[in-house]
Amino acid sequence: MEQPSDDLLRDIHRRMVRIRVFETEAGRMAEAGKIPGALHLYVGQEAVAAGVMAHLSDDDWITSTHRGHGHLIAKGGEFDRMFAELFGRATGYCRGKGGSMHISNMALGMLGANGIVGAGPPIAVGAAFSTKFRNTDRVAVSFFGDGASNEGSFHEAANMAALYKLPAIFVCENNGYGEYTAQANHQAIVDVADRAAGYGMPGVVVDGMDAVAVFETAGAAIERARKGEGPTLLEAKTYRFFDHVGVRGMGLSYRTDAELEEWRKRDPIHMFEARLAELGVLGKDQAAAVHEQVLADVKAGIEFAEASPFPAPETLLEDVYA
Amino acid sequence: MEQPSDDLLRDIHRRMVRIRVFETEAGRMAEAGKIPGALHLYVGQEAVAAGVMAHLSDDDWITSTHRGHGHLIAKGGEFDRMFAELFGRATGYCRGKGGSMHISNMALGMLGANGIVGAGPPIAVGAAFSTKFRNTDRVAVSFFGDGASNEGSFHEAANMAALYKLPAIFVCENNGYGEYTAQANHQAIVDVADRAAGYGMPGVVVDGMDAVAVFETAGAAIERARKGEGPTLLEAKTYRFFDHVGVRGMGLSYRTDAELEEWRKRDPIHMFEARLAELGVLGKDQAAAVHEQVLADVKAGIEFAEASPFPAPETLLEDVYA
Amino acid sequence: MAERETTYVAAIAEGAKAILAEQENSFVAGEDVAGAGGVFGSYRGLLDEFGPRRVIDTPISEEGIVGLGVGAAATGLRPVIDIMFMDFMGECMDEIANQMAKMRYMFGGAATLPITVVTMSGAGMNMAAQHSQSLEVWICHLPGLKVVAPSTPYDAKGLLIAAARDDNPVFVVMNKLSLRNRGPVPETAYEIPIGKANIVREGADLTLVAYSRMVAEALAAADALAAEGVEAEVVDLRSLQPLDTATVVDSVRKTHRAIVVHEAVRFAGLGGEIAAQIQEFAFDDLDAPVGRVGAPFSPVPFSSVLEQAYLPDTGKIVAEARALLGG
Amino acid sequence: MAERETTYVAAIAEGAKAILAEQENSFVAGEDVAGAGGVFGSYRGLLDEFGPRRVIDTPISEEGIVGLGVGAAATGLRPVIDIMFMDFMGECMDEIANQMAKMRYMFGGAATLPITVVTMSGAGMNMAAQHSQSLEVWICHLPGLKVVAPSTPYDAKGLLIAAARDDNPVFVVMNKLSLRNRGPVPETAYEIPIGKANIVREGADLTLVAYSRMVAEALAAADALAAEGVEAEVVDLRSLQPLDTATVVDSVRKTHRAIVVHEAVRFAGLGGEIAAQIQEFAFDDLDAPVGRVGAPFSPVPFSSVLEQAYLPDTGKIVAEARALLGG
Ligand SMILES: Cc1ncc(C[n+]2csc(CCOP(=O)(O)OP(=O)(O)O)c2C)c(N)n1
Ligand SMILES: Cc1ncc(C[n+]2csc(CCOP(=O)(O)OP(=O)(O)O)c2C)c(N)n1
Ligand SMILES: [Mg+2]
Ligand SMILES: [Mg+2]
Repeated sequence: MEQPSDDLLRDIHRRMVRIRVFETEAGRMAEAGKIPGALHLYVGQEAVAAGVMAHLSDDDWITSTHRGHGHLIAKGGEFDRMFAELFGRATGYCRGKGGSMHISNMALGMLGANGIVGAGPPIAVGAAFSTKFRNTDRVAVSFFGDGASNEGSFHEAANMAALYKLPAIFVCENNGYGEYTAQANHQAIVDVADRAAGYGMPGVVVDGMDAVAVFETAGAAIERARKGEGPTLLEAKTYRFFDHVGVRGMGLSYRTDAELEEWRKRDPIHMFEARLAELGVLGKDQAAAVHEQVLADVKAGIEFAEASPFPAPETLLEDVYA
Repeated sequence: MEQPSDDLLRDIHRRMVRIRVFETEAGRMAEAGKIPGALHLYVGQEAVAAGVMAHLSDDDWITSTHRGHGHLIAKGGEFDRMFAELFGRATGYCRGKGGSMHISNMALGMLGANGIVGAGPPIAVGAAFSTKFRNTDRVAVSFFGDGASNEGSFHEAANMAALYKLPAIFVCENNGYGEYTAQANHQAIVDVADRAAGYGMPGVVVDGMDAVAVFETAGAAIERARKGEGPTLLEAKTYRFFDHVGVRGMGLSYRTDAELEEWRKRDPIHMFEARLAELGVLGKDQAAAVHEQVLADVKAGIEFAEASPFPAPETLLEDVYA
Repeated sequence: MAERETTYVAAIAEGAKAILAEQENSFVAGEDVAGAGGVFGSYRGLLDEFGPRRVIDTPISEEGIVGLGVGAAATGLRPVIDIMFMDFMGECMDEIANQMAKMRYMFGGAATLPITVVTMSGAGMNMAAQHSQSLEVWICHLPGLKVVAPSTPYDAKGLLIAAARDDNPVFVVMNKLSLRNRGPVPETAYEIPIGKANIVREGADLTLVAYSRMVAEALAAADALAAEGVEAEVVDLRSLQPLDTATVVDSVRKTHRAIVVHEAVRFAGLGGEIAAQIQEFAFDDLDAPVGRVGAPFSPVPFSSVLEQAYLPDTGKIVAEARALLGG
Repeated sequence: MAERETTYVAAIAEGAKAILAEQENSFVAGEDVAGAGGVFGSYRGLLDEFGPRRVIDTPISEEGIVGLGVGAAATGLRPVIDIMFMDFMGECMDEIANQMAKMRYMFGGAATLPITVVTMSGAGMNMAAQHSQSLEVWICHLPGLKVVAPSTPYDAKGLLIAAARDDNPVFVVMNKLSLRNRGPVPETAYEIPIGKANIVREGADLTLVAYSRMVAEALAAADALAAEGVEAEVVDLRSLQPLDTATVVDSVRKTHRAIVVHEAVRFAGLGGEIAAQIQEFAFDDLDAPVGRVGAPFSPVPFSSVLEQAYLPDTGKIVAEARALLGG
C-alpha cells in the first residue's frame, strides 16, 4: 500500500486545516447573521475528507451530504466562491441558488452537497457507472452518515455497485448521531461496515480521527476500484465537534459534555500535527504558519463574498432548463 | 424446538395441496380467459407458505407479495371467495376491487397481496409494532422475494424491526429470479440471509422445498419473536414451476429446461408425501384422497365464483373512505 | 378576559398532546420527535409526559416510517406520523400513494386506516430547493387521502385533532414560516371540521381563495385593496381534500371575481383545480377570469433576493387583483 | 406506396434503437429491459444489437435506477431510464423531484442532465390500483422536468427520439393499452418537437383537449358529435410540460367551448391547469364553462365492470359535450 510521502502528509494537513478554519469562520458568520438558512459544519471530521480526497483528482467524482463544505474544500474548493455561495451572492459556486446544502463544483468533480439524506449514494453509482462506461480508471466516492445508512437509497446503491463491479467507494462517516439521535437509537448494529457483506463487497472500519489511517484504507479501496475490482464500504468512526446544525444548534442536551471532551482529546488535527512534528515533517511553527496562512485566505474569501453582489432578481428563472 | 405431530404434518400437507390445486386451476382459468389481469402463481413454493403458516393463528399478521394466493390459502383463505375475487365478482374478498394482486383478508390476519415489490416489509413492521404496543405475543411475518430484497423498503423495515426488537419475521422466498432476471444478475450475493447481520438480527437459510425444514426453522424464528427477542431473516431457497406471470408467461427463455427439471425433481409436495408415507403418517391413497377432496373444493369455489354477480357499478365510489 | 394566545408551533404540540391523552391507541413516530421534541419543537415535552412507548424516535427511513404507520393503523392503532419536511415525501410516496391511500379500497372496505401525517411545507427561510416545497397537489390528487393546511395556531391545533379523530389517512400540512406566529388557542381539545372552509374576511368585490401561510398574505392584500376602495372577501380553505367548493362558489357568486393564491408552484398546482371549479360552477357570475397567484416555474432558490422574488406575497396578490379589476 | 405501419410498442423499440444508434453515450437501463426486452417488449432486440454495455438489466431498485441515471447524466452520459409502470414512481420520487429536476438549478446551471425516462401509464387491463395510474401531474408540477405523452405509434417514436436529443430530463409517458395500436411510422429517426400540440381534427363548435390514449376517445367522441351536427376540434397536446397554451387557446377562441380530457383522476389533475389557462386567456371568447372529463375520485378498481365505469371514454366525453352545448 502507498505510504504517504512527506509532501503528501503536508498536503493532507493543509486540507484539514483549510476545512477547520473555513468551518469555524463560517460558524461565526452564521451566528453573526451573515449566513442565512441551515449550516451543517464539518469540524471534527476533517481527517475523513482529507484522507480520502488526497487520492482523487478533479476527474474523480464525489457525492456529498448536507454537511458538505469539508468535502468540497478537500476536493479543491476555493474559499471565495464558497463563502459567496453561503452568503447568497451571485459570485457563489451556484450563483446563490444552492447555498450550503447544495454547494458544488462540477469542474472539481464535486456533485454537490445534498439536502436529502441518502440521496448521494445512487448518484455516485451513476457517476461510477459513467467512468466505467467510458473505460477510464476514474472512481466515484460517496460520503454519507451513519444516519443515512438507514435510508433505502443507500441499500439500493450499494447493491447495484457491487453487482456491476463499479468503481465506487462508499464512505460512511459515522459520527455517532443522526441529528439528535444516537446510533444505538437508530440501528441495532455497531459497525455500519457490517452491511457490506450483504452486498458482496468488503467492509472496512477505520479510525476517522486518524488521517493517515483514513488515507491508507481509502487508498486500498480506491486502488481496488481503479483496477476494476469493485466497490468497498469504508466506515470512518468520527465525531462532530459542533452541533448538528450551526455551532451551538438548538441547545438540546443529547450528548454529554464528557463524551464531547473525550472525542476532543482525539482532535484529528491536533493528533496529526503531533505525529507530523514527531516525524519531523512539519514543526510546530510550520503548522502554525499553515493555520495563519489559511486564516488569511478565509478572511480574503469572506471579504470577496461580502463585496460580491446579490443575484439579480431576473436570474430567478435562469438555470431551470439547459 | 417443536417437532411437528402427525396431525400437524397432515395439516401442513393439506395446506400445500390446497395451494397447488388452487393455483393450477387458477392458471387454467386464466388461460381460458376467465381471470383477467396479471396472475402470479405460487406453484413450486408451497412448502414455504405451509411451513410458516402452520405456526400462526388468525391473530398473527402476514404481508404478502404479488404472488400472494399461496400465502392467503395457507393462512386459511376460502376458495370460493378467493376465486370470486380473481373473477372480479362482488362476492370476492375485496368485493372485486382488488383482484389477484390485492387479495386479502383482514379477519385472517392477511394484510394483502401487494402489487408493489417490497411494499410489504414496512407494513409488516407496523403490524409487529402494533402487537408489541398492545402487549400481545402475536407476530407479523413478511413474505418477499429475492428480487424484493433489493428494494430500499426492505432495508428500512429490517433495520427498524431489529432496532425496536419487534416480533417480525422476514421470510425471503428466494426462487432464483426477479421476473426474468436471475439472482446472479440482480445481486452479487448468493444468500440473502447474509444481509441479516447488517441489521443485527439472525439470518437463516432453509431448504424451501422441504416443508418440515421450513416448519422447524420458522418455528424457531417465530418463538424468538413471541418471546420478545426480536426479528429474524429467514431465507427459503425455492423455485417457481410456472412462469413469472400466468402459467406459460411471455414465452421468454430465461431459464433452461434442465434447471426446471432439476427443481421439479424436488417438488415439495412429492418429497413431502414420500416422507409422510415413509413415516406412516399419510399413505399414498390418503394423499390421493386429499388431492381429490381439495380438487372438489376448488371446483366448488370456481362454481361459486362463476355464479356470483359482478359488482354493481354504483359500488365504484364505495370503500374509498371510512 | 383576554383570549389565551400561543404560537403556531405550541398549538401543534398541544394538539399532539391532546391526541395522545384522549386516544390510548395513538402514538407519535418520526425522526427526532421524541428526544428532541421535533426539530421544529412540534412535539416538545411529549416524551416526558407519555414515555417512549407512545413517542418514538425513528431511523432516517421515511418509507419505513410511513409503512410502519400503515401497518400499525391497519392493525388497530392510531398513528401520528411525522415527516419532517414535506420535500421528503419523495422518499415515501409509494407507501403514501400505493399503500396508505389505496389499502381500504383495494381490500373492498375491509381495512381502516386512522393515520395522521404531519409535515412542514413552505419557503422563506433560505432552506433552498429541497427544504422549501409545497407539494400538496401530489397528495390532493390521491383518492383515499384527506389533506388539511392550517393557516393559524387555532387551526393548527383544531385540524390536527380533527385529523387524528378521523378514521381515514389525513395529511396535516403545517407551514414552517408560521411556526412563531401567535394567535388565540383554547386550552380544550377542540376540533375544526375537515372539509369546511372559513371566511376570514367578508367583502363584496372580489374573492381571494387561499390556504396555509398565504391566508395572511391574502388578508394583507385585502387591507391594501380596501385602501383603494375594493372590498375583498378572503376564504381560508383549511381543507384541501375534500375541498369546500360550495363556500368558495357562493362567495364568488356574490363578488363576481376570484383569485386563487397558493405558495406552491402555480403550474399544475391545486389552484388550477380550484380555478377550474369556480368557472365551472359560477361561470355566469364571473365578471373576469379567475386569477391565480402561485410560485413561478423554478425550484426554490437559496439567496434571499431570489427567494423573495420567488415567493407569492401581498404585492403580487394586489397586482393580480388590480389587473383583474382593471381588465 | 402504402405508408409503413407498426404498433405503438414496436415504435417505442424503434425509437430506442435509433437513440442507441445515433448517440454513443446513450444507454438503456431498467428492470428486465435487456434479457427480456422489456416486459411490454419496448426494448426487444436491443441487447442483441447493442450488447450489455448499452442495454442494462437492473435490480428491482427504482430509487437506485433513477439515481444511476442522474449520476450518469451529470457526468456526461445520456441515459434512457425505464420505470416499468408509472405507479412505481412512488419508489423514486426523491431522485426524480429533488435530484433530477433540481440539480441544474441548485448548481447555478453548472450541471446538465440529458436523461430520458420512459414509463407506462393507464388502466383498462384489469391491473388494479397499483398498476393502472396516470400520475403525470406529479411530474408536470416540477420545474426542471419536461413531460410528453404520445397518443400514436408515430408520436411514440418521434417524441422518444426528441426526448433523448433534449439536454434536459424528459419523461415520456407511454400508455399500456395503446401498445398494440397500429399506425404509420417512418423508418427514419424523426423527431416530434417537444412543446407543440397537434390539431388532429378541425372543427368549429367545440375544442376537445386531450393527450395519450384519450385522444382516440376524443376523436371517437368527435365522430359521434358530428353525427349530431356538432363539429369538434381535437387537440392532441403531445407535450404536457411545456404546455402549448397558444394552440389550445387559439382553438378555443375559434370554437368558444372546450372540454379537457384525461384518464388521470379529475381532481387536481392536469386538466385543472389547462381549464384554468383556457378561461384565463380566452375568457371573453367562452360561451360555456370549460368542461373536464377525468377519472372519478377512487383508486382504479380491478373488476372489469368497475374499471369500465371508472374509465373516461367516448360516451362520457359526448355526455359532457352535450351538457356544455345544451347549457
Ligand atoms: C430524506 C431526509 N430525511 C431527513 C432529513 C433531515 N436530516 C438532515 S441531516 C439529518 C441527520 C443525518 O444524519 P447522518 O446521516 O448521520 O449525518 P450527520 O448529520 O451525522 O453528518 C436528518 C435526519 C433530510 N435532510 N433528508
Ligand atoms: C416497485 C415495483 N417494481 C417492479 C415491479 C414489477 N415486478 C413485479 S414482480 C417482479 C419481480 C419480483 O421478484 P421477486 O421479489 O423475486 O418475487 P417473485 O416474482 O420471484 O416471486 C417485478 C420486478 C413491481 N410490481 N413493483
Ligand atoms: Mg451522523
Ligand atoms: Mg424471485
